[in-house]
Amino acid sequence: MLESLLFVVMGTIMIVCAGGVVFQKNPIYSAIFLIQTMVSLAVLYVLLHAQFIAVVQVMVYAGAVMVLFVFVIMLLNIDKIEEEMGKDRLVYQKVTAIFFGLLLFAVIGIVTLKSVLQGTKGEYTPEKISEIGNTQLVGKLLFTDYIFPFEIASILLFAATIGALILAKKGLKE
Amino acid sequence: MSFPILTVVTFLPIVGALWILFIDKRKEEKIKQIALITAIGSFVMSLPLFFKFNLATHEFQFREMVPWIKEFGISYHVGIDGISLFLFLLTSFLTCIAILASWTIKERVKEYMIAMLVLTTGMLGVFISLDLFLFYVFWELMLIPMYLIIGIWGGPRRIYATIKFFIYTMAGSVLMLLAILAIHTLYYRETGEHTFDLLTLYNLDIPMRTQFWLFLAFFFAFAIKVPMFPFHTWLPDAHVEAPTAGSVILAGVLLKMGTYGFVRFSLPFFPYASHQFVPIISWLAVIGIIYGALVAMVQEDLKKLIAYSSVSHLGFVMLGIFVFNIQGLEGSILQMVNHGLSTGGLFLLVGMIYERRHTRMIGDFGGLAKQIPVFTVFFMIVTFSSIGLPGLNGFVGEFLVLLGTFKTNVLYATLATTGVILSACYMLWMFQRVMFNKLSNKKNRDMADLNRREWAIILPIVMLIFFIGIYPKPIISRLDVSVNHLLSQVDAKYKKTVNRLKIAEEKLVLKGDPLWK
Amino acid sequence: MTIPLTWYLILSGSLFTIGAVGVLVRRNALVILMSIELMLNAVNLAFVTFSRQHESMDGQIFVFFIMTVAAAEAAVGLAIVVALFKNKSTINVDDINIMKW
Amino acid sequence: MPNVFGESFLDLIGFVLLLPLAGAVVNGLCGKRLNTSVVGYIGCATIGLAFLISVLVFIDLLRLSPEHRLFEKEFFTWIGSGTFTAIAGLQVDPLSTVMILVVTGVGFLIHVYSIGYMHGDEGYYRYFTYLNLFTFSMLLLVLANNFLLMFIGWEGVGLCSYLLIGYWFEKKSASSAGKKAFIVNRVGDFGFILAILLIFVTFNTVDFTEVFHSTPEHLTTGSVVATAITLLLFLGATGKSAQIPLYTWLPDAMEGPTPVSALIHAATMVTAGVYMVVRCNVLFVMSPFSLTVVAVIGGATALFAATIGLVQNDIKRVLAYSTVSQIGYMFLACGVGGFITAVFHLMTHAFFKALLFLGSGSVIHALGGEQDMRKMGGLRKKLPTTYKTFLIGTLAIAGIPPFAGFFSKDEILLEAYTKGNLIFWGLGAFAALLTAFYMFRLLFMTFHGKSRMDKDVEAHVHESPRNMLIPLIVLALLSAVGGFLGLPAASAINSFLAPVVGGGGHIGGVDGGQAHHVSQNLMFSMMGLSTGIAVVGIALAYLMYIKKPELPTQIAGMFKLIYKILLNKYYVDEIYDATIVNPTIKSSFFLWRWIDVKVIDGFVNGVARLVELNSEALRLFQTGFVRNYALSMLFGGIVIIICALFLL
Amino acid sequence: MEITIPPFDLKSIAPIILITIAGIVVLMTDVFFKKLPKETLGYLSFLAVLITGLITFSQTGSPVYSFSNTFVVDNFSIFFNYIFLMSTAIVILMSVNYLHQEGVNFGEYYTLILFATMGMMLMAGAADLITVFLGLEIMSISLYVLAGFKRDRLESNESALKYFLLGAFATCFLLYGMALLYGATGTTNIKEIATFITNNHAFSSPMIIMGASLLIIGFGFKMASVPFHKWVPDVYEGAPTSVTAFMSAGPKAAAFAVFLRVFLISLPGLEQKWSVILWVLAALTMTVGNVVAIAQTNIKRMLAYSSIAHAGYVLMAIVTASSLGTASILFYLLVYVFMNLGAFAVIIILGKRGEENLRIDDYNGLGYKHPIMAIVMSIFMFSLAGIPPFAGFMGKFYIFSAAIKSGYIILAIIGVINSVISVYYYLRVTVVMYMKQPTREFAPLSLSPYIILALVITIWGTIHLGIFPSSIIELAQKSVLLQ
Repeated sequence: MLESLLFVVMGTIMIVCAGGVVFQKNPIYSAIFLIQTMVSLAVLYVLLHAQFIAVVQVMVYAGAVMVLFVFVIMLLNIDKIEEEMGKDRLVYQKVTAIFFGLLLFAVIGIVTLKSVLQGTKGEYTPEKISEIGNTQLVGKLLFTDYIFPFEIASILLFAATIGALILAKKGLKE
Repeated sequence: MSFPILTVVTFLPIVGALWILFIDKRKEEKIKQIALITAIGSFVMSLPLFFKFNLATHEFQFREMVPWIKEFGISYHVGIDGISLFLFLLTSFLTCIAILASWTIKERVKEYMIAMLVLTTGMLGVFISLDLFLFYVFWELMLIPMYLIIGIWGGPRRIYATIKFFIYTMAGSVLMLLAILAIHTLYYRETGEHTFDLLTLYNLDIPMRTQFWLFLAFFFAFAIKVPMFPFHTWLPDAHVEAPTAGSVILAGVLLKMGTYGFVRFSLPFFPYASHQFVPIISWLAVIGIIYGALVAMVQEDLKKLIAYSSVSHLGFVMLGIFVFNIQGLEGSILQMVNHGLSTGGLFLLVGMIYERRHTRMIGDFGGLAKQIPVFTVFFMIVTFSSIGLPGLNGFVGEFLVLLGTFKTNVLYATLATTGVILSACYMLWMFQRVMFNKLSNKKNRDMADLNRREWAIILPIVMLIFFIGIYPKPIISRLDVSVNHLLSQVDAKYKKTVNRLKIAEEKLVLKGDPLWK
Repeated sequence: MTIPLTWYLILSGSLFTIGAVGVLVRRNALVILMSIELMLNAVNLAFVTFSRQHESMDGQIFVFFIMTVAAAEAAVGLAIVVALFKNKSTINVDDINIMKW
Repeated sequence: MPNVFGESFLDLIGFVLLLPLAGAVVNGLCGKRLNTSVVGYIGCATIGLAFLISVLVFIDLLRLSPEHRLFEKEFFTWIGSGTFTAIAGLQVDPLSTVMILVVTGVGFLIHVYSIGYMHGDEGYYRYFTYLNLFTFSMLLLVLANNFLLMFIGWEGVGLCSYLLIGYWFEKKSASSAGKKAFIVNRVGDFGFILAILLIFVTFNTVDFTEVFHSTPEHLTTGSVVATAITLLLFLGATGKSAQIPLYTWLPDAMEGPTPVSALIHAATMVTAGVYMVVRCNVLFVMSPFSLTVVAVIGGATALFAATIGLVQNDIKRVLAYSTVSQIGYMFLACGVGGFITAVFHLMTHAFFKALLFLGSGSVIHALGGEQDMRKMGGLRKKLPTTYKTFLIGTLAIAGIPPFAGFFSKDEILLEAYTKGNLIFWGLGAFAALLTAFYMFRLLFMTFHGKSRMDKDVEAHVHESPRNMLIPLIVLALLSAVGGFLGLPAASAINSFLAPVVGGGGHIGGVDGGQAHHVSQNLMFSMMGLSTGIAVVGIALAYLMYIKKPELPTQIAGMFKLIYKILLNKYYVDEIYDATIVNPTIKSSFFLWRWIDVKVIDGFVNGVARLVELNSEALRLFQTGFVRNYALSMLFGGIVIIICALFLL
Repeated sequence: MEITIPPFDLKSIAPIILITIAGIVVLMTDVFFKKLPKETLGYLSFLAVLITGLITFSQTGSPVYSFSNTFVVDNFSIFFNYIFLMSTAIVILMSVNYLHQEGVNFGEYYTLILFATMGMMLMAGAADLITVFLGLEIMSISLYVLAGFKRDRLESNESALKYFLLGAFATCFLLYGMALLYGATGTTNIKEIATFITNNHAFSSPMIIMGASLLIIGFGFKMASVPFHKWVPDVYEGAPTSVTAFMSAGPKAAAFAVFLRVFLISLPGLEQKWSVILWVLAALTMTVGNVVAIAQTNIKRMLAYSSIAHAGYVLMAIVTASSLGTASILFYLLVYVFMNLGAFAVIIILGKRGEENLRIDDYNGLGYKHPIMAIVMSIFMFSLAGIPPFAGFMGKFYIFSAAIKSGYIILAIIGVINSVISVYYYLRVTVVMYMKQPTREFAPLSLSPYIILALVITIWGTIHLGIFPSSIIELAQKSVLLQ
């Protein structure tokens, strides 16, 4: 019951905040809303027995990544963008976008509702997970089955770092 | 294996082109000489084909076969029979002439000669290919140098003309490519063997509905090339803009590739469809004959006039091909050669006066006969050859075509024969306006008569014009067996299809696109 | 009473849609970036839900990687925005259309 | 059959052809560098030799029995394709022998004449080249043993005619006339080619002997095929022989040098059509309808041309129309079945018409190129030899006995009466009247009366040189006595030609009693009648041009319209221009400017333009706005999803 | 809980390791040996690519799955690795010139190129959706940065931003699709997805269908298929030319590789459905690409549209879903590397700092001034247009033959008509080079041994594969996915 309540509350907050991200004029507010969305999402992860992910969500996502966002917003000193106030040059963009958005949502909804979720049941029942511990399990998998992607991810981050540096660093001279 | 004469003849020009590539472009004289030597070498090498040709067999002769792309069953398979022999010889012959006629090219001689030689290889290859893929490669290969020749050394509207030429031709030939692939696929489904080999694929019996579509695809490719009415509009533009040698090659050889294609591919592969298409093609041919002649009559530009006359002449060729009898077909093939000589000759002659006067407008001339009598004589001979005067080459082919046509359809023959009147009209009218009357235009007064090089260009053509007109037997006798074989092959396959029609089995129809399902 | 997993999916779908619409309607490059983060989060939710459904950890592992990538993308994306801002002093995506047609 | 040289002269027949050709080649290639007299000698000598050989051939042929008078010599297969073969072979039989004799004989005389006539012309060698080439072609035409080879000659003479008419090509009228001649001839050739095709399809051969021998097997009398073949052949003949409706080129052809008119447009080439019809008489008799057509056309042309001839003032034009008219006679003869008569008239006509032309040439030569008879007159004294020979010619053509024309023309009228009907006879007789009239009108206007010449012209009038006069004299002789060949009593030509003319068509009643018999009475009364007609004509001419020179103007004034129509040749050229030539050219322009450039090419370019327009339009979708791109991605994605989920 | 770390099959990932190390080494060299001329970095990278190529060659054989079935080395991936390495090698050779010329000669460039290559190799060898995703992202992120590499140029910024935003947007769809696939099947392993679908006959499961459709969006974006192509012209135009060249060859091939693997292996039962969708996409892609290319005046933009069109041809081969079609794709992509990179190399040679001469009119009269460049460019243009005897023709021939053999005749007809349309704009380049008079002074060519080598390689490939394609075709046929 508590679970349901939590789902409903958090879900509502999440959707509202997501809407806030999109429809808030000020980017800094958008960022704040985004953080709130992510935090709510973390709660849902917990509800879904994915504690590790929930923690990472809060720490990395809502924390690190969003700090980066806010930092850039501050850096660029654009708390309010005038252009957003001005008239949209793409006249039908908004209407069409919302129409297609609804259509997309409808399709997703239909698919989700029509689908009978079957699929091969894995070995990791909630019981087993709680027995081992979610975090341990993730760690184990990352270092066994997913060791390769895991290592690759490091290169990805490396590449991103180099990229971000080269693009944003000041005064690069040949 | 004996001496690969066909390969040597075909690729000698490319070797010459490579040679020229490494020569300083300022040594124009040397470049021209090398090009000429290569072309003549190629022609001389091709002469044994004529003399050693075995008259008794319908098999392809001087065959060479080397696997090329094994994965698709593509091989370098070349050979000639009576049908291709003369087109091959004509090509190597006209190349020499064309190169000699290009002596007056002033700019970018090196590139020009390279293009010319590559073009030659492409054209020669088309006529000897016994592999559909190889054929297609040569067919397209020759587009590039021709495109450059028209586009770089051509007249004021050369870009328009050359792009039109290229794209129009290409549009037709890509459909042919698909049809070739379809034939390949059908054979593969039938036998499980990958091959593009012409002789093997001849055995294929294509279901009639498929024949229809495939024939249509080939038809577009060839009809555009020929060009048949109403696909002819690229021709006047290309001819007018092309330099002299370009026009000569274009009229002399390139157009023949279309008609040759009909003979070599459309007939034996799709006998049933060919028969079905006879009315359409014949009507188009007849319209072409008359229409081309009428439009030629009122042209003001000499080259355009000749271009439209080509439409008319090629109409005869097309008519002869689709009558399915020996006279028609032999006449057509002969007419291909004849047209190459006479129209080629006309373009050369027009080129000569163009070089002197830098105009091709009929109105700018008049009374030239007085000023340049030798030229006039040659011009007259070639003109009459084009008109089809008996005793000159044009008549033999034209008559055989008419004879063949008459045997199957009197109406077509009668209509086509009106071309005889019309050709005299436009040619003689042109001749009168250019050569006769008073020498009124002062600029024409200091025109020089033919020089030695021009003699060398035109004399061989005129000699051949007479030779074929008077003694065409060496040619016809070499055609005989091949043409007979082709016709019997077509006939047998046609009957087979007709018989099967009654049983109505269509096991080989191509699977449709999913959109159809 | 446990919540049917379908609800989570619907939630994920709506989040995804909101993100997608955000990308389409906003002109601020940063907000577009955030909308993309929204979409990624929606995907994450779906993965976790399915992971729960199938009682397998693969989904969660996937989410882990998505987060990694999201971080990397955010870094690069912000760097690009900064680089652009340096040159043009705007991050309005409608203003950056030198290249068109 | 061996002769004194150990073999038959018939084998030499090839040389008859080769000699003129050799002359043409030599003159053509080296004539420019040769002395003019050498050129002339080469030209004449080759023809002369050819004539000698022809005579020998003729003699050899005579020594054969009539049934065996057919000698064929085959050189090589010219065209052989499938069952079709055309052999380069010659055929010597009585008909061709008569023809080669006429061609080489008259040709030789005209060559000789030309030496004088063309003296000093800058294209001298060119002239002789053409003339020799013509002789070659004409000989080929008559000697060929099959239709196709004959067609070479047929076109060859057309070509030479074209070249010679346009000999003075700097004159626009000359070059146009040449072109017109060739093109009109081509219209006829259209029929000829089709006829050959039809013959091959019917008989499976184009060889004369084989065709004619197998005619009964392949054709039934009056069948459509027979009619078609013969009518098509006749179409060819009308072109070459200048009959209605294709006669218009011949008067124009007078632009050529006068000896050319004599040789080509009077004596030889224009009669090729007659020769061809006679050659194919076996076919023609299979189709009564065609014969009727031939006769009607022939008769109509004879009369029609004669009426035009009445009022023309150009001396050569009068002769030209008279030629058209006379050939009409020949066809009339053919049409009623008198093939031999036709040949007979052909031969006599060759003599006297060549004579007349050469005579007129002599006059023109003397007057420095003047051809208008209104500027002549009274030349009798100044050109005595010319006058005398001309008079003989005129008498011959008018049909005054015992000159050649009388016999042949009389035969024709007789045939027309006995085998045809009264209408044909009437046509012929009336035409004969007119002929006599206008020929004497010509004679009177030129040689009699007062001189109407310009002064300076008159001062230079002189009799022609000897090499021009000798041919005139020879021809005059022939015109005078040539007719006796056909004298019914000893009809040499009749019996000589009989084997060629298989079924019917013998002259008069002396054809071995096979054909219908014509009574002596009828014959002689006809002779008298035709002579009378001729005399009436002459008398009229005398009345109008000697006695009362003002009369013609008065009459012309009375019948203004008719006179005008006649003077303008019934406006036939104008009608042709308006109905055929101009519409063709106009429609050609239409085809080019509208159909070709606008419609067909417009379509081609339109496709290209369409693609370009699409390109310009489609690129606008590439707005440059990121959000827009994203939207189109979303749109595409949703469409794909919906299609995948619900539609497929 | 014990964690036993499974044995590492280093041999199978040796090329990836090598190229990663090379990337890092280049970066380090740049940092620690400032004195070294920058060409050395290019040289090093080129060497690394060569060695990687050799190692890749040694891997040929039967498929090896490693790392708990997340990665596979089979002939298919090896062939694609050749394509990537070839394109990378050529691009590196081109870049040495270009970077110097444009004044953005940073060592990071090579590192990113090498990393991107690594990402592509990962994609080609991915046996798990996670690997697919990671490979794609490594590649993409490197490319985003590379596109914006000329930081001070607005075009470059714009290009990077557009690429990035749209790329990330597409990635979201891709991920959502993967999520749905995972949701429907319970696994992210490509082979297991296939097994599941076959065993449960889940062909019409809406979730799978939608997942697959979303994957089409994601991959379609990378392949530049209509309607996900719109980034291509803008990004290609704005990105540094060498990067544009790089993007047009390798990443596209990688997208096709992964698309083929995912769709042919894991979703074969849905062939019916997605072949229709792809049919339409292929037709649209070809047509839009070719038609719009006609109106272009910027050569890079024109080549961008041309690359869209070429994606259409490849899609046509995908539609056939046959091994023949797959082989033809392999061959075609390799050919495309040669001819397209060759064209870009010429563009680079003809440019100079600040004046890249990208309008087609800038090539007016090139044939008079620099005949060899003009000939070379013409060869590439003819090859792209698919005219024999150049490799482009062979490639198209192969694809069309696959289409015909599978019975997609209408598609093939659309294809050939398109290739006729394409002739028009390819020819225009030769037209201006040869048939127009020069309208400007040509700067001296910026030639260096590196770029000459690049040209030689591309020319050789374009001609050799056109005339003697047999060995490569054989290789391609052997490299077709078998399971």
